[in-house]
Amino acid sequence: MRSIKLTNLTKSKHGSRIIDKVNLTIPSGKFFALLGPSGCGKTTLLRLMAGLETADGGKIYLGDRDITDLPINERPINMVFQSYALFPHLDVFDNIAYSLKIKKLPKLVIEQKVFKILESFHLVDHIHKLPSQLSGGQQQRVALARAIVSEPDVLLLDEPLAALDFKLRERMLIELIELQDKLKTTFVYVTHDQFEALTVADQMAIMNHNGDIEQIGTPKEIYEFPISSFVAKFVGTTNIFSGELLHLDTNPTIHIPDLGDFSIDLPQKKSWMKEGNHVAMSIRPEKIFITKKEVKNFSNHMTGFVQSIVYHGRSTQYNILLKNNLRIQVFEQNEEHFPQEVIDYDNEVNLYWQKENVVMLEK
Amino acid sequence: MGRIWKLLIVASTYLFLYVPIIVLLVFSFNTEGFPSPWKGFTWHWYGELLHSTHLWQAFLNSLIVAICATSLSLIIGVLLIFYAAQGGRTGKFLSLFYGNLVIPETVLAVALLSFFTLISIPLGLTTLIVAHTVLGLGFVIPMAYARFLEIDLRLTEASLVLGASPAQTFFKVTLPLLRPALIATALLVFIISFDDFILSYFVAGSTAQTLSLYILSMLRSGVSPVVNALSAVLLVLSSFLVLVFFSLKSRTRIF
Amino acid sequence: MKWFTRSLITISWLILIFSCLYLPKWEFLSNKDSLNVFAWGDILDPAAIAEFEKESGIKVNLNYYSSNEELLVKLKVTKGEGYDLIIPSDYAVLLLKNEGLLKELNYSKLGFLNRINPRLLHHNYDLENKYSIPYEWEIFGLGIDKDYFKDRPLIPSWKMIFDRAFVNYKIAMTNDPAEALPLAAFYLFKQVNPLNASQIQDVKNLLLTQKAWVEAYASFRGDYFLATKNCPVVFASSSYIWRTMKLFPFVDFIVPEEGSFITIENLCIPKASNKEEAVYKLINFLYRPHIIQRHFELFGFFPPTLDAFSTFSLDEKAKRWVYASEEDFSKFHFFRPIVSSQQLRDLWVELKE
Amino acid sequence: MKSKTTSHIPFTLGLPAIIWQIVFFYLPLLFIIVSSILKVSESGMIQGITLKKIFLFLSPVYLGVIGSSLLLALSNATLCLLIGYPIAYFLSFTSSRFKSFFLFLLIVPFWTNFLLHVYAWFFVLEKEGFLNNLLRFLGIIDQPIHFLNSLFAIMVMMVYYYLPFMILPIYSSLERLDRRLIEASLDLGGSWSHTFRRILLPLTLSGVRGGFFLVYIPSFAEFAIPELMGGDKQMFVGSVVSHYILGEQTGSLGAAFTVVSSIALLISVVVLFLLINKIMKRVRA
Repeated sequence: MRSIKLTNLTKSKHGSRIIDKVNLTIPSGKFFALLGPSGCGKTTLLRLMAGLETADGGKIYLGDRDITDLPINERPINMVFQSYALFPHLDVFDNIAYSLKIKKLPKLVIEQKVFKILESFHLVDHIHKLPSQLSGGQQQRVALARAIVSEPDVLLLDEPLAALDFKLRERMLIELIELQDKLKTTFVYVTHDQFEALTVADQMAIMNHNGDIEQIGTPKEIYEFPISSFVAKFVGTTNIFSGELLHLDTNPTIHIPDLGDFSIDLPQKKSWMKEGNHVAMSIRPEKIFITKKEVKNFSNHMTGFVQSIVYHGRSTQYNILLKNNLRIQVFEQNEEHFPQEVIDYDNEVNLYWQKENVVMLEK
Repeated sequence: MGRIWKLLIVASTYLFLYVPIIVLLVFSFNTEGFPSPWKGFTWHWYGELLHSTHLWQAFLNSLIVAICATSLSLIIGVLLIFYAAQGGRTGKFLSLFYGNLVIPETVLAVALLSFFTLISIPLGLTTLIVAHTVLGLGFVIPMAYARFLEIDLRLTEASLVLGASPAQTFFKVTLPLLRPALIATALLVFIISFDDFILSYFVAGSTAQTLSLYILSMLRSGVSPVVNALSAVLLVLSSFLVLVFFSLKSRTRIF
Repeated sequence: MKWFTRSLITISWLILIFSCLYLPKWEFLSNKDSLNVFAWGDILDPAAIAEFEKESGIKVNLNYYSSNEELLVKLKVTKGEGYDLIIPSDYAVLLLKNEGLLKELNYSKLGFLNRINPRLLHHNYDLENKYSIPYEWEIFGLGIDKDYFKDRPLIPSWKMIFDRAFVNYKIAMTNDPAEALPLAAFYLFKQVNPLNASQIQDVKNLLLTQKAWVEAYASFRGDYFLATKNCPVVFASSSYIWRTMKLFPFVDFIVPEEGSFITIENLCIPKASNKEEAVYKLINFLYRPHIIQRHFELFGFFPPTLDAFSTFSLDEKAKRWVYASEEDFSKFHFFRPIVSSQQLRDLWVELKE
Repeated sequence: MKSKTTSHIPFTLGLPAIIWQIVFFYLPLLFIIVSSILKVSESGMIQGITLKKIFLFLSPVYLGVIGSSLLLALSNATLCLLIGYPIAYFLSFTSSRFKSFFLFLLIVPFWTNFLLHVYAWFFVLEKEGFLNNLLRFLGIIDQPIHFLNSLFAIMVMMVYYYLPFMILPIYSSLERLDRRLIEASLDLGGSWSHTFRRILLPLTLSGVRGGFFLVYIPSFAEFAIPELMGGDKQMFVGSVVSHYILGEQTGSLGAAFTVVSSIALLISVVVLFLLINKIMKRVRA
């Protein structure tokens, strides 16, 4: 009932296609994140759902109902804007009560609903303040409260946390997840920040620069099994090697020029996985074990020189220069205060990984 | 040295602005009529002002015209903005309104007088209201539209998303945000209409005497200290309006 | 379809706006139980009209014009319809009569004829007074500052504003070329007849010379310049100076001995008027002695009847002109066009350019 | 934004302003332009097109009137600029505590009926008025001077009335100016005149230009001030227009003269606009 289905949705602006025949189903009652680089058209997609833009082609369904031509104000869809868009002339109460007053609910009902939500958002003390008198986090919560007080079927969130500092953002993310759990409203969360998307989403979609959807899945699926090098690079960080597929039937291997042959695992057969094809191999930095010693039990190995070290706190990032002049990243968990082995600049290091932790991608 | 010169220039300009007014006010308390020098203090002329029926009739006429012209230009101006806010294609029309302040008022007055005479509309308060409304639109629409464009589009979008119709959005969001600018403009239009002389001179006909025309007739014929007393009253009135204008803190500039 | 609807909306708005604008006119034309009087701005006492309305139960709508020309144009356009009583000046009566816009007066209904000052009757513009009866009149002359002339020679002549040999002070002159030209022509040629080209040049030169000692051209501010002692001599009409004299005792009014100009305002009934009963009632009311007396006191115009003065004391100065002898009166002229209107305007602009 | 239901209500409501503007602004203007070239018979019938009325006003006499009006407007605008700029500068740079007070003092007379100011100046310039008495008291003169009814009185009143029209636009353009630019220029060793020419003037040009034309255009058609302060001894465009328009049956002539003088005004505005730009270029160089 609260699912959204987009079929062949198309939108052009100033003569250029922003969204071209997008098909997407957002499951009912889920926290759905739409992740993509800036300017990829994800906000336009959101605005199309909200009705703030009119589609040039295609259909939008809410449940089974075609809402493509439904005026904005008649859609049971609300939205939280990037800069909150709180009404500067109304105080907190009136901002939140806005949609209820539009619906001409009885005064008592409005007050009840607004107070209930004010309480759960810890805003009761600020009820008569104007938006300009609130902090960023408070404004954010008012915007959220305003959007959900009328119990919409779908809540669209357009980069709602972009203006908050890191700490506050983390806290708000958790609050959002708890809220969605409680309401079971379909949340569609647009962001260009993969951390936010991975944190909140039950399901997520990745959009590329052309406005096409590259992959849909759970955060884990997206992160661990990206289906394209775009997804692999955009979600998290990764190291991409290109090479040639060899020995598919017996011992699947990738030959990377100047670096040698590395064994790989191919759990699913794809049409492009053919002997002699050029493909890409993606390894996440944390999936590589770095050491100066020699270690057994790993299916693959290569060597390189440490070019730079970035200390992140919980992990350390090493930038390694390989023999073919490729530079890759490796993360090491900082498990101990005093690691047994000290890796320094210009050290030659051994890099090990298991073949199961590698993802093969079409080139 | 430069500082002293600066102060001198400023002081003499303000002196230039205020000496006539102060002299005028002082003489409103003179016991004798205008040509005579200071004789003694009296409230007499203020009393006479109170009882001057012709003057108050003219004052009333000016007030009626100013109120009608202000409300009319404000209402139809806001409705045009409403049309623009509902997605009406007003771009080509809005530039029509920038002419009002550019052409000399005398030319507009002459044109209106010829026009009214041609289609034989009786001259009077109505024609005066029509003319002043034209003048008012020249202020209301450019100012209100400029403010309208400054309004964050996301606010109206938020309102629509929250379920308000475009019309509800206009009256609950756009209009309240326009209000300070509108009040300031309304004050400006009111005072311009109330003090207007040129349009009244041409378009009022001979039935409707406004305050300006009454003062002109007094200046042209006999002058009486009642006019001084009137000046004092009007100065207080305009000071009050300027104070209100200032307290609005709207970013509307007079120009 | 959309354009059709929009045109329809546009037309409805236009109709609405214009019907509001024409509303006053409508009311004015459709009212049957009322009289529509078209008069000079400052000529009828609102209190007197109110008194008449109360007494007779007839509503009087006052409409004003500011020049005889406005009256002529409006009457020509409407053929006199919608007006029941008008008050044109002398020469305007002639023009209206020639246009056939005036109704012959029914003298049997006028009860005051014997009281009218005989000097005001039978003038060229309406020799038998078939269409007009005088309502008020005034003389043009010079307002004088008596203090200034206490020890200076004062001669009752137009030379006091035109002759360089006499004038060593500032004067205020009329701002109406239709008055200034006939006056200058009269001063030069002792007559008020159409001018030929060389005469026009003479008049122009006279006015140009005079400009040197003109403080201001102001038709209605002569009294102000007298009172503020800016000008010891001003050209003005009796009604204006009359009011000033009451306030400033050093002001005097003289009529030059060469003769001068007068204007007579007359009551006329437009041909199209059909409310005879009521109009005559109003006219008779306006000629009641106390109304005439109040009119004189209020506006300073001379009254049309002589007996009006029996009820109140008239000061000597006024009396002299009101009871002007036949001979005195023959020296009075009416303003009239002596050059074409275009010449008149061009000359006036040139004078001030 | 777009709603698919075609409603005529917004259009219907928005229309009056547009109708008003076209019918009561552009139509009358068009009408006087057309009527100034129409040949109309005594009875009011249109008989064709004629330039007679226009040519009538191309005579030296009327061109002289237009010329003196242009001169009056130009000298008034220039005087106002010379006085107004320092005042605007002072207002803008004075400490904010007094700023609104000074601004208030500036606007109050501006919002009061201008005829009362004319009247007030009578008191000052009168033969027995304030100025003459003051000068006599100071022993500068012993005979009163006739200030009134002269070009001097006209100019005083014109400058007095139009000064705020000049100050306010310049003031608001100064307010929008980034103060640091001036400080930076002075810090970098720029002289005052250099800073003024290179920074202040170019950046406040829009205000100067706005103020200049706000004064220039209406003072071109001014008629009450020359009549009341100048004794109506000299004709300006406004006086001729009011003379013709309110005079005897010469409405269409008055309209024609209005058209002729408006064209002259328009040309002068364009010329002045270009001239100001040219001067600005030279000042900056």
